[in-house]
Amino acid sequence: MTFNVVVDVAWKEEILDPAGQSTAKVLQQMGYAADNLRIGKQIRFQLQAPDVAQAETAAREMAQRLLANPVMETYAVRVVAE
Amino acid sequence: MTFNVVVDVAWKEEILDPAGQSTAKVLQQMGYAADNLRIGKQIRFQLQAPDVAQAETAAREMAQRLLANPVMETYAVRVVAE
Amino acid sequence: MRVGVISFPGSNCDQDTLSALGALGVEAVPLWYGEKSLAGVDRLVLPGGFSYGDYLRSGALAARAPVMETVERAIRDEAMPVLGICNGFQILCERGLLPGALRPNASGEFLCTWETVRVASVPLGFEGLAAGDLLRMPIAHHEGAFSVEPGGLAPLFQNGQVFLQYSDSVGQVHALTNPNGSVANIAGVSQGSVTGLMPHPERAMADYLGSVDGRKLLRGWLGEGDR
Amino acid sequence: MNYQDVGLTAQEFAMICDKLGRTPNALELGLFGVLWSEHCSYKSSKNLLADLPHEGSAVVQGPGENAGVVRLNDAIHVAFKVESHNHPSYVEPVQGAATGVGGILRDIVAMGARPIALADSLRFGTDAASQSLRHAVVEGVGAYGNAIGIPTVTGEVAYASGYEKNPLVNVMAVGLLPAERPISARGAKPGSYLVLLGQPTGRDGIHGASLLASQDFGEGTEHMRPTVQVGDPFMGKLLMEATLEAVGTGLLDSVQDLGAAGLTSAIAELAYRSEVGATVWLDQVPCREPGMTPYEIMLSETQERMLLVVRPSNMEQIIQIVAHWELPYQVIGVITGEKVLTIATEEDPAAAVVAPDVLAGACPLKPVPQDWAAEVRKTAEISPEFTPLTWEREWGLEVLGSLDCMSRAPIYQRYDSMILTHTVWGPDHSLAVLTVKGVEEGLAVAVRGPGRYAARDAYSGGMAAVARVLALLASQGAVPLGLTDGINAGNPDKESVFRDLMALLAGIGDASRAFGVPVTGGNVSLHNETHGEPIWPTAVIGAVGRHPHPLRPVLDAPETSGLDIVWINPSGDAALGGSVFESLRQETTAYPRPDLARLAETYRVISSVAQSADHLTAIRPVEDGGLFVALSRALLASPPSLGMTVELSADTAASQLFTEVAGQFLVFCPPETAGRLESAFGQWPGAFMRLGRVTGDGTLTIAAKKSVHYGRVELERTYARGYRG
Ligand SMILES: Nc1ncnc2c1ncn2[C@@H]1O[C@H](COP(=O)(O)OP(=O)(O)O)[C@@H](O)[C@H]1O
Ligand SMILES: [Mg+2]
Repeated sequence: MTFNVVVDVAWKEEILDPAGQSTAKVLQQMGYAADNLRIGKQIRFQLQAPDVAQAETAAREMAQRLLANPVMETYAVRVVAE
Repeated sequence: MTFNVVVDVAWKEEILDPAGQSTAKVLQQMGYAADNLRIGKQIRFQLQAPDVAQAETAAREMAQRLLANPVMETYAVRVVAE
Repeated sequence: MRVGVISFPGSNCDQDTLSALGALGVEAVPLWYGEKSLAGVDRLVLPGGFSYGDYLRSGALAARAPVMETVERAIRDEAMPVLGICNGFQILCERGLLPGALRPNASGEFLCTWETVRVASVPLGFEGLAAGDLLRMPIAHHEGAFSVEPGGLAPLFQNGQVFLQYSDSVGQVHALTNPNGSVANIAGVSQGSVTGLMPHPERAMADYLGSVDGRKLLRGWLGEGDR
Repeated sequence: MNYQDVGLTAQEFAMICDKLGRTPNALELGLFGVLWSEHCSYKSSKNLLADLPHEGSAVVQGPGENAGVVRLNDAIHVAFKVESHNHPSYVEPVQGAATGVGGILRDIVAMGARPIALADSLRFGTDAASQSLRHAVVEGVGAYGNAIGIPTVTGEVAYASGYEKNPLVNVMAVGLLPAERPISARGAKPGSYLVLLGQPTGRDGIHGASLLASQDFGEGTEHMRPTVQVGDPFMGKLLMEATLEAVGTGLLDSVQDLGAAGLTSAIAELAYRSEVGATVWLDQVPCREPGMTPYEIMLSETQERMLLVVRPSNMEQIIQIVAHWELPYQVIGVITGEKVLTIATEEDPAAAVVAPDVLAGACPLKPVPQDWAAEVRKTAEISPEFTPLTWEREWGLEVLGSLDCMSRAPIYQRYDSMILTHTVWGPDHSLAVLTVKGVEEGLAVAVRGPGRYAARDAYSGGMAAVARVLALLASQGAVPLGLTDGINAGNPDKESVFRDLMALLAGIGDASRAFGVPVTGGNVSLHNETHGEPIWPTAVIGAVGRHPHPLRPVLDAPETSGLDIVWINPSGDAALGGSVFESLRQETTAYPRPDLARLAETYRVISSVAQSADHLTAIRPVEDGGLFVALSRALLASPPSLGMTVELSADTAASQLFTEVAGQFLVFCPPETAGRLESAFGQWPGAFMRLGRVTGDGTLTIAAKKSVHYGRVELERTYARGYRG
């Protein structure tokens, strides 16, 4: 079975996000007020697995082992059958 | 009222995503099969607005005007009251 | 002495590093990341550059390459001295062979400037360097802000793992001399036989380049002192 | 599809039918559309470019190849060229600028040369949006150059409202190759394979060359925005290494990069230059997207691709190299003896059949008016001269802190300028000085493109651009080896624009002839217009010179007090036309036309002084902002204790401080050198002036009736952050 996986990777709260800051500043200059703006990554891919549980396990492992760096990032994984 | 906004920004399908390609290749070497891996952005912020409709309009505008570059990216906006 | 310099796809300071080591009179051996063995080298350098384009996160993809298993084993079993410069530092952190992580510079931009760094603690095996020494070397990176998990900083200092800190020209370490937002101005750390630093010693090897302090650092790492 | 859809004129279409002896099919029409576009055929500029001097004792390869090549010494040659990526950088500044860098680097690699340096020349508007655009463009230049590991060693930037919707992103690349290496873009032999390396082909940039870069930009072009090309410096690095290693084996017939118009241009030009034909098996081209049509495959401008021409017997060795660098590759065709280019697909083995010399060599060129040569050299209308009668202390700070003069550190610190460890002088100087490993001679690299000087008198501006860049080389005593010119202008179908184009090129030609320096290549970018408003005609001139002692560049700021401060101004004139000072006050007037013979003589003297310079003498060309900015920057680059005191005549002080007439130098030197300069320049009234002395008081003092002081900190702050009033 094919599963669609979405891994959202975000900076931990205490980590400075300069890209987020400068984006917020530009938005402000444009007349919008965006507070606590943070820019994370969204990684999407497809995965073959026998069932959703195994797909989730694999996706979680990938996030844990590569897609996020636990020192500075957190992640959330969503798996949906195609 | 305060709203939490999440803007997912993704490369348009036809746009090359070298970062996604290289990441997929390494996942493969690690023994995972991830197809069509694409790395997009996830932008989160807070917004003050009188109601959800106005929050959405503002968020959509921000996405359109700054957060995504329409020549190469698409976006999706979600707004949730805090 | 044979020193191996491991090139990953996208490494681009490998040639400069090989030349620098060669200029110090050691046998510098280029190693391609795909090779199975470490060719009997005594020491290893992970040079700077953009391994795998710095995609996903700097150093993240190279850190998962099979050769890093071999490196890890050499460190564990033989206490192989390993020096990571810039991208090499990022790879070592990503692999967990050094503490902490390197996040984007506070400016959000790539930064190439000359900096003075102060030796905080001399890592294991270094000769001819002393705490308080000042070295002038260039930095050139986009993700060079050293960071640690909450509570992780004090142990680094206590264990003498903080190698270099960005300072002013007289060795004062303060916010104004922090080019990239590193916690505690940290520019380099060590753990056992592994050392990493963001500045480029291989670019500070001659007066006409602006400084010869890179010689001092590399000689120190080679255990030779600065003759 | 008809001919208008691919940007051809009725006459061009008729000519194609005539040459083919039939009506082209849709695919063929598409091929003609791109190759006969302004961008690929140079139809509006080729006849003008022909007038530039191409010959010189150092020239190995003049225009007509992927890059020019000049001789550094008997062992080492230098390939260099400037390229523009203006339109793409407006549409998507980060990727546009990045792919511009990638593109010019592949041109250098296609010459079999290893790139060693980049230089960028940027133009932006003055409004806030333009400043964000600049931020993104700089991001893009850095993103590619930094990642692929080629230092950006020098560059320039200027601002004017005319560039608001037409920013200019010109990048020059310099590479080295062994003298014995043959020029590689010709030499394809029948029977050899076409091997396509690198990124699989996607729908990127289709029509980028033919339409977008060859038509004016406006609302109407919205629909034909091509898919944005994304640069992949990572693959670019692998491609560069693999190609250079393959070239190094001597086993390749030929190499051609894929740039504008992708496979179409690469194969047609390769076959045309090598005087052969080719058959392309289009189904073999690896594609990134399903269902791509032959038309799309042939026109795609996907980046990071290179075409190698390999004898069957050499394939194995070449493939080994390519495999080591983990690059995708595919044999996509074969060179044929008959001079016909055949595009074959499974369905149609003759999907397109055209002769390379028709496709790549027969586009009708815009005729040049008979009398153009004299016409464009006619003196420009004299605008009323602008001469202030007093001068105010604030004026100096205003000019120093203007967008055009202030520090470029915020830009160049975002570029790796030191990688490869040969940058002796990087972007904190006005030109770059590079060592070349293993030999004594080094390189001086400079780039200049003063658009303001061409705004009212393009002929004068063209001359000034050449004069500017060569002044930098002279200040180092470097021997100019060759020039590359990046021409940027509006829509050439407009008479006024075309006239400016002719004048600009005439100016460049006259100046390069006067200085005896050939132009070995370049680039032309036209249609830089939005809503009918063209940019200033802008000639970006890049120069490489042979530096006699690169490990010891001639100083550009004094290091000891007591030195004389000498101002060389060969024209003796202090007109303000075209200057930054003037532009801050009123609309720019015409730039004074330089006396080229006098300038050439001046540069000879300065160069010889530089070559024999003691370790005290410092030489600095006077550039934007005039003498005041040159003095301030020299002060800021000298040890903190040093100061300068200069004396000017009270009634002409402002003109003297801010004039930007060509050929000025500021020299800090011991009395003997000053004497030598005096005797060399004494013959021309006002050309030599001993202005004052380097002091030990840390301030810049200008005495003209009243004495005015500028503190170091004040100058530093203004230079770094801009004038705050
Ligand atoms: N302004 C110019 N001055 C001199 N030569 C030029 C100029 N513009 C283009 N050329 C020459 O015309 C040839 C074709 O240029 P171009 O199509 O830009 O090459 P490429 O496709 O390899 O980038 C090159 O040899 C180039 O040097
Ligand atoms: Mg080319």
